[in-house]
Amino acid sequence: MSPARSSAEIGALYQEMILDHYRRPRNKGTLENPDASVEIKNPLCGDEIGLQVAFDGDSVSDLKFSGRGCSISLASASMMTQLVKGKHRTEIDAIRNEFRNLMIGSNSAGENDRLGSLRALSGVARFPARVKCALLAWNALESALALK
Amino acid sequence: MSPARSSAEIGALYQEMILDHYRRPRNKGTLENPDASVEIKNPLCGDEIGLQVAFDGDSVSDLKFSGRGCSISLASASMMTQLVKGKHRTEIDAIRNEFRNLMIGSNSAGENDRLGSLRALSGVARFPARVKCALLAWNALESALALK
Amino acid sequence: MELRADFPLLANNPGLHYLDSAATSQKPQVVLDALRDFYETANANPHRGVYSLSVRATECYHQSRARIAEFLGVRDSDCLIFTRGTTEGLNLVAWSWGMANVEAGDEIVVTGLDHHANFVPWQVLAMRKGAKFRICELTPDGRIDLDFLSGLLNERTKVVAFNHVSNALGTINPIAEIARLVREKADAILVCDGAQSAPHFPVSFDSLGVDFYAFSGHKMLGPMGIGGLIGKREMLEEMPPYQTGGDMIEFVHDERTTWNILPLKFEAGTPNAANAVGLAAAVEYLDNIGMDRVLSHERALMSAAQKRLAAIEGLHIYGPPPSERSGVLSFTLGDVHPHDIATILDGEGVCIRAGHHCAQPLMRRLDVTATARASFYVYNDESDIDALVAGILKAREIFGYVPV
Amino acid sequence: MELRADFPLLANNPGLHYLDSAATSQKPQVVLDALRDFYETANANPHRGVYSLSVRATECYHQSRARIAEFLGVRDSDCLIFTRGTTEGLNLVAWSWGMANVEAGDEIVVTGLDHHANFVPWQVLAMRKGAKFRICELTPDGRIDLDFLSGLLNERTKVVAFNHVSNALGTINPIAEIARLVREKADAILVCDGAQSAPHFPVSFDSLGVDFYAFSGHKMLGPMGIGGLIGKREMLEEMPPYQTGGDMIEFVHDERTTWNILPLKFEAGTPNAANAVGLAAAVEYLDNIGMDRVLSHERALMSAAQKRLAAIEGLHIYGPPPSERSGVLSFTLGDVHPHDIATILDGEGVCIRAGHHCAQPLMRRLDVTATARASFYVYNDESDIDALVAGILKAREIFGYVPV
Ligand SMILES: Cc1ncc(COP(=O)(O)O)c(C=O)c1O
Ligand SMILES: Cc1ncc(COP(=O)(O)O)c(C=O)c1O
Repeated sequence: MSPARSSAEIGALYQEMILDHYRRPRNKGTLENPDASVEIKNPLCGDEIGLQVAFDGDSVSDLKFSGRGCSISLASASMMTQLVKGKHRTEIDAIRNEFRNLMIGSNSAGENDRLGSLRALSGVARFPARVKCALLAWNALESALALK
Repeated sequence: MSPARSSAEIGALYQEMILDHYRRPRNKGTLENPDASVEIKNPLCGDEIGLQVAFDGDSVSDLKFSGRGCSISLASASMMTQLVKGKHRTEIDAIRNEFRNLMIGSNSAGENDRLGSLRALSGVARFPARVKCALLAWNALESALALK
Repeated sequence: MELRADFPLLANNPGLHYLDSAATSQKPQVVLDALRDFYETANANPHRGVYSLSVRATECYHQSRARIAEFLGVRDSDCLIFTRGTTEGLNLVAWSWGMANVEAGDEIVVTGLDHHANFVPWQVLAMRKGAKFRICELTPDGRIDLDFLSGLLNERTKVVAFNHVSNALGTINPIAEIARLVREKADAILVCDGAQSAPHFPVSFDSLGVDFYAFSGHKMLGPMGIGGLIGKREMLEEMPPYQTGGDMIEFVHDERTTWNILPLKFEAGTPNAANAVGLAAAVEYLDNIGMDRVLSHERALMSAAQKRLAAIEGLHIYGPPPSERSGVLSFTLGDVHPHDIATILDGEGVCIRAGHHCAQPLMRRLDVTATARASFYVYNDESDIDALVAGILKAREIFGYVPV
Repeated sequence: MELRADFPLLANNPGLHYLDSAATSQKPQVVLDALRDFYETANANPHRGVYSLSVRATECYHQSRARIAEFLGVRDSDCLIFTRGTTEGLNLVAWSWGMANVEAGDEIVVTGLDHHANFVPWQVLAMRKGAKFRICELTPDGRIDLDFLSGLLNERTKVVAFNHVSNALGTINPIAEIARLVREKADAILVCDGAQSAPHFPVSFDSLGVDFYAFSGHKMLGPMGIGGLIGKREMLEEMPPYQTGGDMIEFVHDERTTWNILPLKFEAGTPNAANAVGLAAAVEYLDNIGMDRVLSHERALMSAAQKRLAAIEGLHIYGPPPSERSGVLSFTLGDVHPHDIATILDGEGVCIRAGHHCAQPLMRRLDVTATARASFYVYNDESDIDALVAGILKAREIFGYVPV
């Protein structure tokens, strides 16, 4: 067994959609009057995500993120903001769990219907050193929801 | 190469004379009015030697030792006291050096005329873990001479 | 058990009778293979690399931790800190917990049975802090005197340190009773030196009732230079780090630093992943035998040896009866010094230890400067006892029998 | 040099391009053989046994010390203390010398170039003692700013800690000039982190002009978990011990303990003799190549790589020019994050490091969160550079070129 990666795995990781979100992040910036605001860092690489969330009852009415990081962490943040906006927290929790399971490689492919564009990140599961990058924004969101 | 000793080496180590000095140590006890008194210990095994020396000018007029220890350390002490009694310090220094060299295996056999009975300890050189035992009394004597 | 063939050093030296496993154990082929295999297929700096080889090294390291934690009954494997060995584990507690929690006037209790590694760090801490250093005395047969211990404990007692098994006598200490006593009479941490228990019988940290437990890999068929400290999570989380540097940090600001989570907080510097892998292979090997069988094997050798040695005139055996001892046999022979016994036994291919066994406080209490010690492990068998007995008889023959 | 065949991991993986030797090095067959050979022919607890096997283990351990001391130009080999690695060596000095000698109001100087291992221990010491923690700033190309250093030094400066070579940038620091400055303006100890110099060029401690020098075996072809601290005898003799326990004691009384002589005073617990033997084999291997050749080999690779990388549009190289750098090449590529570069390179079999390189203070000063880092050693050759360049071009291709 070779200790290195195959080019195919690399191709599966860097899908067009990921690069697109990296280069043209959605919902990047800051909210005027956030209900919750969180900053977290990945000490391994120094990447940092700031997340600001506005709530409408138990739903996320709006959110924006800021920060610097790798393509995986920023694309994951960008896709996440698109996906959770307008959703109820219980639904968000379910998505987050599903995404986590995808990252640790414990879902089968068919199960991830509600992950939408996040499925483009499924290749990350094969890169344990990068899973933390993909989860960074989600950890920030979890903290923000807990603040509410 | 076997990592253990041969029986022959053991036989060469435990010569009759060593056991005799161990069982019937010469000059064991304490001097009434010593000019120098020293106690030293071998931390490895806890063996201890006390040495008391009386001087006559630059010569050792009398000496006695006490303590507990293994056959090598006590026989060495006993033989040493016999050998150095009445001798001048420069001669004692020379004997001590010669004995040390014998212990680290750097003399040839013929050279050790003045070591007398101490030559019975020559087998110790092949047992690095025991060389310290044989030198303990001599280190005590060196300290005692330095006290003078 | 017929395991000698698994141990290259023993297999290559059929005349060698290794009876010094309490000092360090021999290593089975599978451990040496695991070490080499790591270096040949997974060697990289763990934690620090994005590339696959480093990920593999990281996985090897973490899986080894999980495997060893399982072996020692630690459900929360983050509470197993890798150290160089028992000594470092105990120093870690004495320094990190001790410097933060012990104050002048407090009391620290050790026992007369402890190895220097579980004695001196506490003595030094007591001196540094102006705390009282108290030594629990022993029964005449070398057990912790529980009444004495009970008398020592009070509300100022902050630390009680003791060993699970004495390396010098083999005494198995009643850990549950000690824990009960201490919990009842004091508000102290219980620090258990497990150097001689982890290798020899089943240990489940989660049900031991102590706060910290330290062990050494090299005494349990693993490589040198790796061991561990197990602690209760709530304590480890509150403790300040011990050594600082790479891997154990979270963020290093110019003015201050924040710490990584457990277990990394206590593992500064490049981890010794290779030796962790080697130790995991060792516990796998032990589990394949079964720790109950390890224990019964040693017990059997022990009572056989005890019987034959006790029959030698002038031979005195220290410590409690074999049923309360682990595989250690500490003895003297008339007026023949232990060093002489060991040298003569060496001539017969028998390796035993002679000296104070890093337990000078105990030697003083036994009023000896040294004992001879034979200790048994999985690879020993009756032939080792035969050689031991023959060697002792030879020593008697060389020295002649002299009763003391 | 054609050494790849000597390294089993590299020989077995012809497509692998290992460019992370600044994190840890690969191990030649001779080192793995020496390790195994120790366990198969000499394994016993050193210092503690009378029997031949233990004597042999002791001799192996001492001879290894002498061999490594010779390699590093230490005439008095008792002044080479074995540690787990650089991190432990630096913690030893910070704790043992620092706790005894640094007082409130004193000043401790480190640099913005230091690895966490030579930064955090001093920061912690300063906080504990109420001393001032001062950071020497750098020139724009990542060198220690000697004017700035000079301005920091005064009669309250007690410690100046710096690295011989930066692991993050490869900067070779002017150790003689630093020593001269410090001796002139302060009465401070000079602590040199040699983790990145000992492996890469000839080092002679006795003529370095520093008081302490720490290094790691695993970065210089040796096994994990062994390294050393070298110190001046008069300082080591005055310092209190660090860890306490077996081997480092002389006499353990109930009330107090006296210490063994150097080097044992600083080596508590069962020594890692096997890995010392492995490290001795590593320095033997390096000496057979010749450290001058090691240096010139790396220099050659370095300038070749520098030339080819500098030609890639959007690629930025950090640190001083190659002639003042050791075999480390730290870079960024447009807006492609170093983690992404490392992952894509991994797909091409190229192992590089991406991140803060345990040098967060430096990363702040460079105003980056991370860099990509390729580092070279004896087993690298032009084909590794080809693969590195190809991989970087691939990353550009995947990401498209975006200037920053
Ligand atoms: C410059 C420098 N100092 C210190 C260290 C720490 O070495 P270790 O992790 O082997 O203790 C390293 C390597 O990680 C280094 O490159
Ligand atoms: C009971 C006991 N505690 C502590 C130690 C120290 O272990 P190490 O030298 O591996 O740190 C030993 C062994 O030497 C021991 O037997």
